[in-house]
Amino acid sequence: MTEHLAIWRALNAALRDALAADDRVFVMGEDLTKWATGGGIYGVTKRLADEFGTHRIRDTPISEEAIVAAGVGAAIQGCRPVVEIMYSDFSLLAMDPIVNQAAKTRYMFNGQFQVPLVIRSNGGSGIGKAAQHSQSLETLFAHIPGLEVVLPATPDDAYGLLRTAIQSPNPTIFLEHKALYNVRGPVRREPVPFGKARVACEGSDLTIVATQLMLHRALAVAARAAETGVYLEVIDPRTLYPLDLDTIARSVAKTRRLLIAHEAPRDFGFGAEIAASLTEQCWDHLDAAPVRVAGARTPIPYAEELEREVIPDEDDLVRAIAQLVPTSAGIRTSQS
Amino acid sequence: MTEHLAIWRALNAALRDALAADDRVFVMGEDLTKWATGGGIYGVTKRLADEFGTHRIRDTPISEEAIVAAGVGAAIQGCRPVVEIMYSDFSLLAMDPIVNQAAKTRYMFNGQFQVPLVIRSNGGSGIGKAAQHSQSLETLFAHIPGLEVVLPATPDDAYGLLRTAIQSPNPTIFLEHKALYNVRGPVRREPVPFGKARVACEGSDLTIVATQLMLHRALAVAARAAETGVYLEVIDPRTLYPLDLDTIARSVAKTRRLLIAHEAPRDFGFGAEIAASLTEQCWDHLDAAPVRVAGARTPIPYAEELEREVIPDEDDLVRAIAQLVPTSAGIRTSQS
Amino acid sequence: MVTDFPYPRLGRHALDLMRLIREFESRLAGYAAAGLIRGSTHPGVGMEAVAVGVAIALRTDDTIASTHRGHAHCLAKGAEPGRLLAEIFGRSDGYCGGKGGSMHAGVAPHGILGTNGIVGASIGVATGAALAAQLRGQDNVSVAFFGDGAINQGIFHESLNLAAIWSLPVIYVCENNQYAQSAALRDMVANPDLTARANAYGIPTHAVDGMDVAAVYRAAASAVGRARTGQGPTLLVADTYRFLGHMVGDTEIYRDSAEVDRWRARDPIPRLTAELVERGLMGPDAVETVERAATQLVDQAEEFARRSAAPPVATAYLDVYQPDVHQEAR
Amino acid sequence: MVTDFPYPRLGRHALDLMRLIREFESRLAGYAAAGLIRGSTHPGVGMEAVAVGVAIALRTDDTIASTHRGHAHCLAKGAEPGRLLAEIFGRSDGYCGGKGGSMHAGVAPHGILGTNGIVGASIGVATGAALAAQLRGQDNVSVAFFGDGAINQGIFHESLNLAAIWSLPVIYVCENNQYAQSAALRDMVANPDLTARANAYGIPTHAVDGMDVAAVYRAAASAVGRARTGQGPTLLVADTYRFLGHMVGDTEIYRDSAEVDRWRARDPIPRLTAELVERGLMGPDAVETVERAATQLVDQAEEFARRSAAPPVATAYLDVYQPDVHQEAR
Ligand SMILES: Cc1ncc(C[n+]2csc(CCOP(=O)(O)OP(=O)(O)O)c2C)c(N)n1
Ligand SMILES: Cc1ncc(C[n+]2csc(CCOP(=O)(O)OP(=O)(O)O)c2C)c(N)n1
Ligand SMILES: [Mg+2]
Ligand SMILES: [Mg+2]
Repeated sequence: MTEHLAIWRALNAALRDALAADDRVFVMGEDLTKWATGGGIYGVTKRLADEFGTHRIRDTPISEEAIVAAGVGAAIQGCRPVVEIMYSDFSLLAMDPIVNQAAKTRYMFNGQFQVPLVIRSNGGSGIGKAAQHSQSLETLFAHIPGLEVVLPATPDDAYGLLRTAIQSPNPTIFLEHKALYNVRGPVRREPVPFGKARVACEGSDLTIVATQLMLHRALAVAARAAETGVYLEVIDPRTLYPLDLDTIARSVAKTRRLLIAHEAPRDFGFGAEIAASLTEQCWDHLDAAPVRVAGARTPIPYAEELEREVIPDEDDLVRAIAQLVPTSAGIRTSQS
Repeated sequence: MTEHLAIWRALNAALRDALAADDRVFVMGEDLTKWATGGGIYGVTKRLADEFGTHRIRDTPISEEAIVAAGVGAAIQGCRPVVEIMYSDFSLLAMDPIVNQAAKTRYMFNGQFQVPLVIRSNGGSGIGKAAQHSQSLETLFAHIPGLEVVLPATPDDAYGLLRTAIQSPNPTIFLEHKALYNVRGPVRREPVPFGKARVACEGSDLTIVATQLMLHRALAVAARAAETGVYLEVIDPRTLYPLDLDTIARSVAKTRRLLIAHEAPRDFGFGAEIAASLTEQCWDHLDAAPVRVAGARTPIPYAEELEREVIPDEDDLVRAIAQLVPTSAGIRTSQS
Repeated sequence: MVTDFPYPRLGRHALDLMRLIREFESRLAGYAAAGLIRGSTHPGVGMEAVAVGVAIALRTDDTIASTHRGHAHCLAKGAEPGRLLAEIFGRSDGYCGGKGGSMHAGVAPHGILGTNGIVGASIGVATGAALAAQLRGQDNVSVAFFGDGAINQGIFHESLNLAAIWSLPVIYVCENNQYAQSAALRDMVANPDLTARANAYGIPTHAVDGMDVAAVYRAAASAVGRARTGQGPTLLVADTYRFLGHMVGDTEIYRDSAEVDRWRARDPIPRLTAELVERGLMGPDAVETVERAATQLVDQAEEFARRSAAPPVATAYLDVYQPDVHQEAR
Repeated sequence: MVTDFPYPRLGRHALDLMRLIREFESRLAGYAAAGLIRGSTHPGVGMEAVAVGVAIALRTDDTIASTHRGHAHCLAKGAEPGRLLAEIFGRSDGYCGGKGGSMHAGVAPHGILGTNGIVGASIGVATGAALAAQLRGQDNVSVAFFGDGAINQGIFHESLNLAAIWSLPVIYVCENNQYAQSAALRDMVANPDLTARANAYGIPTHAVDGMDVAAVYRAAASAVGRARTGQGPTLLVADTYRFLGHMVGDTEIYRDSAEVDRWRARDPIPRLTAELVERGLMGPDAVETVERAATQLVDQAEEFARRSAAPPVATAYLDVYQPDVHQEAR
């Protein structure tokens, strides 16, 4: 029987299984062993220190740059470090080791060294953490040659992608979503390959590419749309790099319309890459320009009313869908 | 009579004029006053210390994060700091003050504080500086709400945009191109507004949006194309944010075809935003999908042959143009 | 070094401020439970003497840059409890119109350059504010508050060096409350004498009892005097303790209650009260007056904050840039 | 502390290495002028004793992380001059196939984790390498080379603290050559005694004469001994000087030639030579042998590097990821 786990627990299981399977794996970060959750700010490292010791589950000082840099050095020397950055906003303090060191080491030294480093963190808004704890920075990392970028949205993917990340010989940025840690679902405990999108919902009228919180919103809208005879195909790319454009292109060849939804600001966000690439690949199949529904060009505000305003909600998706699929006018908005 | 200056000298003039005009302006960075150029790694601060003193032209320790953070604090308190980061790659060490502080301060505090900070640096490849001194990181900054991003390509724009940047009440990332410092041209000594693209060459057959080194390459190709009766319209957006989509859209309405050229890696690069936005705005005008010609997904390698390979050259542009404009097959490649 | 605390002039003021902060901070867990506060809230109960001892050594045009645990700094520096609480509630009358919240509250007219969600960031911003004062020839000084956790950030190191070589008018105030979230200082540094770090940069430093507002004031006033007269930066390390968890919801599994009790016995508020009574500057009955005044002030603040409207959604798009025209440019 | 330098066993080896480095580095300006080198090249002439004194205290499986001025470290740690020069020339036989160049040269089999273009980055990488050794239960040690400029980077501070609390087997070697590009150390720190920084972290430290290879070796061997036996990190501050400009093309307007001459008088090569001759470990005539050997080695290296082909352009796309399939995935 397949287990049902919350995302945080699926991640915890993935870490435990990886630690047990490979003694080169270790975990370090702030507040991993003695914090109120029993393990890290959202509990992901819970009880791991009991099992594997504080040698392999290491509490660090607040020194993001040095922690990631130490991860780079340890990875080069044969370890498989998993670094937890408490909020992905703080990864901005570690951009030199991430971008100038981890991402480039294999290349600069012509393959002599590899950097099998995983940086786990969380992005996303929705729970009032305000401007410096709510950013969705995945596009920054996806733009950097040498990095892999993972955005898990379900417990099964959280488990499977984290196992793959830890096995990967490349530096991987693994960004959880802070508002999804308690989402529950089945977990097969199998690695999930990078670069393979998941068709989360099949449909024929419109392709929606969405990640994390937006995926869940798109699926909710798709369910309501189906009641009105409008069938949305919802695709979760799961990894931004490598990016599975083929699955999206196949879908667009069928639906002839593309909508991309993400939480990061729309401007220069990863939706632009998907829109531009698909427009190139599927020019003859598209009946309309791809549309992006994404965050506003603002920092994330604190007040609930404001935070809700700047992040796309289901109604924003419904409106964008109506623009692309005229027959979809009947989809209920979330209020109705 | 209009002066003719090299870009580095135009920037030097802009700093001098800004320092003379406003005593809140000061400049800080590494090796600004005693380096071999007489001013900064590429000479931009030459002789300014003689005129304005080392109080206002300040040599700093190698502490990128603190220098930028100090710029933020000084800007909040009424100064107009111009911080030089020797290579834009090193701005990765200052991403917290840039992204978490400078970009968000006005917003988080609801307009109580402003951050009229300019960060001057240089990006781009072409002179063998290798992976950690050659990145084109502009897309990272353009994605961050609160930042303005400037990419000057000519002496007149270098002067005029830098004056505007220093007058701007917003934090501005001002990225020069290290291979263009010696490009000479007329300088009017007038501020150049942000958010107004420059049509560098008029044409009717294809719109090319290009920045910095790629602009110069596009203009060279456009000149050769004109000999064969193919007229390329070349547009320099000059600022990535604010981005003047209207000028590009007007051009596309005329040419019906769009090519975007930049040096940063294509994947998740700013060309995707321009392609996606223009596709949305100009769907009915476009005869073909917008095409991007941009850097490979690699760090910048050191060896000349390799560095040349990963950055688009004129021939890459000619090939992409041929794909979009069948009548352009006759444009000479650079070898011919 | 300022030799004594001016009890007659500042004693009662300090006590009132500490009591106000204590009352304000003690209520936050309740507000959070009632759904009035979102995100993370970090109360400073127990640490009042540091905020107050420093703030009363400052002028209004002196600036402070504060931390995630910054309400005390704001109140001590003159923020109105009502508007501060409205900000923490995310309301339109908050100092930042609800955009900032607890971790991003700033008050320009009082020189409060903001609480900050990035551990260590206050240090860099304050250094820059000091640079501005120096460059503009003004004699105002700048204070950076930060915790014992923040001292391991690179920005601490870089900023103190910068301030040292440029003789900037800045006072670095390390609130050493022994913990950074769940991390005990003793586990996170090999040399627990944090003043040794100042020596590395050639910066004068003082260790001070952070549970004694008079001691904090003396050290701060002396550092402010140096800064104001062009003698450069100082690092103060104030030993203190937070009586509550790291943030609302913390179960404090990383420390035992005996330790908390030991520190609670050093509560700075009864200590100052006793001192004032002993010196005849306050009658024993005034103790209750002080408490009542604090309760009343926070009652009023709460009422103000509760009544304040939610911010209009349109404000979400304002003040990203000035002028707001860039929004239109796209 | 190792009490003396084992002249009989290591003296001549040290001299040969220093001479080789001197010859290698002295030619770079000429190669650059001839168009054989692109970008920036930072020769370490004058600083040979630091690289060599440290490297000969290490085993092959000990690692070093180096800087922009790293050829000397590489050669001392065992890199072949020919392959290193080929890398600096951007040729296919270079250690990195021409992708790295002078600032990104690494040699895995010799534990050379690379020169680095980011000032300070070597410190963080070396700390991580030491962590790996500790975690994997291996007794190899890790060395970070860095300059007096790098000590003002946040990574210095964060890394030394981390190494201190975790007792990592790492030796931090500050090559204090008095300048960071055009910036004199005296202008960039208020406390010029850089060993004071180690005290801040509770790390043992030694100031050492970086123009005396024996002194460097003694300090390094002692630090290596501590690291190898689980006693944790050490900071060595080696006073030295670069006889040439910061990089090829530097006109050195920030210092006067009298100062350069004073330091040239302390050249580590004649010093060691004299010592060896005095101790009867080398005849006076051997001086020329040593020089000739170095010249010959670098002649051969040059020939090798000049003959090496340009890298095939297809290699530009390789080793971004492993396997290279991700390139296809897009
Ligand atoms: C850069 C960064 N890293 C981590 C955090 C998460 N965090 C918030 S407060 C805190 C502890 C700070 O400790 P200290 O500086 O001692 O201040 P205290 O909470 O004790 O007042 C941590 C780890 C953060 N906000 N910013
Ligand atoms: C982060 C960063 N900032 C600035 C530079 C530019 N830069 C290269 S070497 C150098 C001076 C370094 O001085 P030091 O650490 O003393 O080493 P030295 O050159 O004296 O050997 C500078 C400023 C850089 N490469 N990286
Ligand atoms: Mg603390
Ligand atoms: Mg130096």
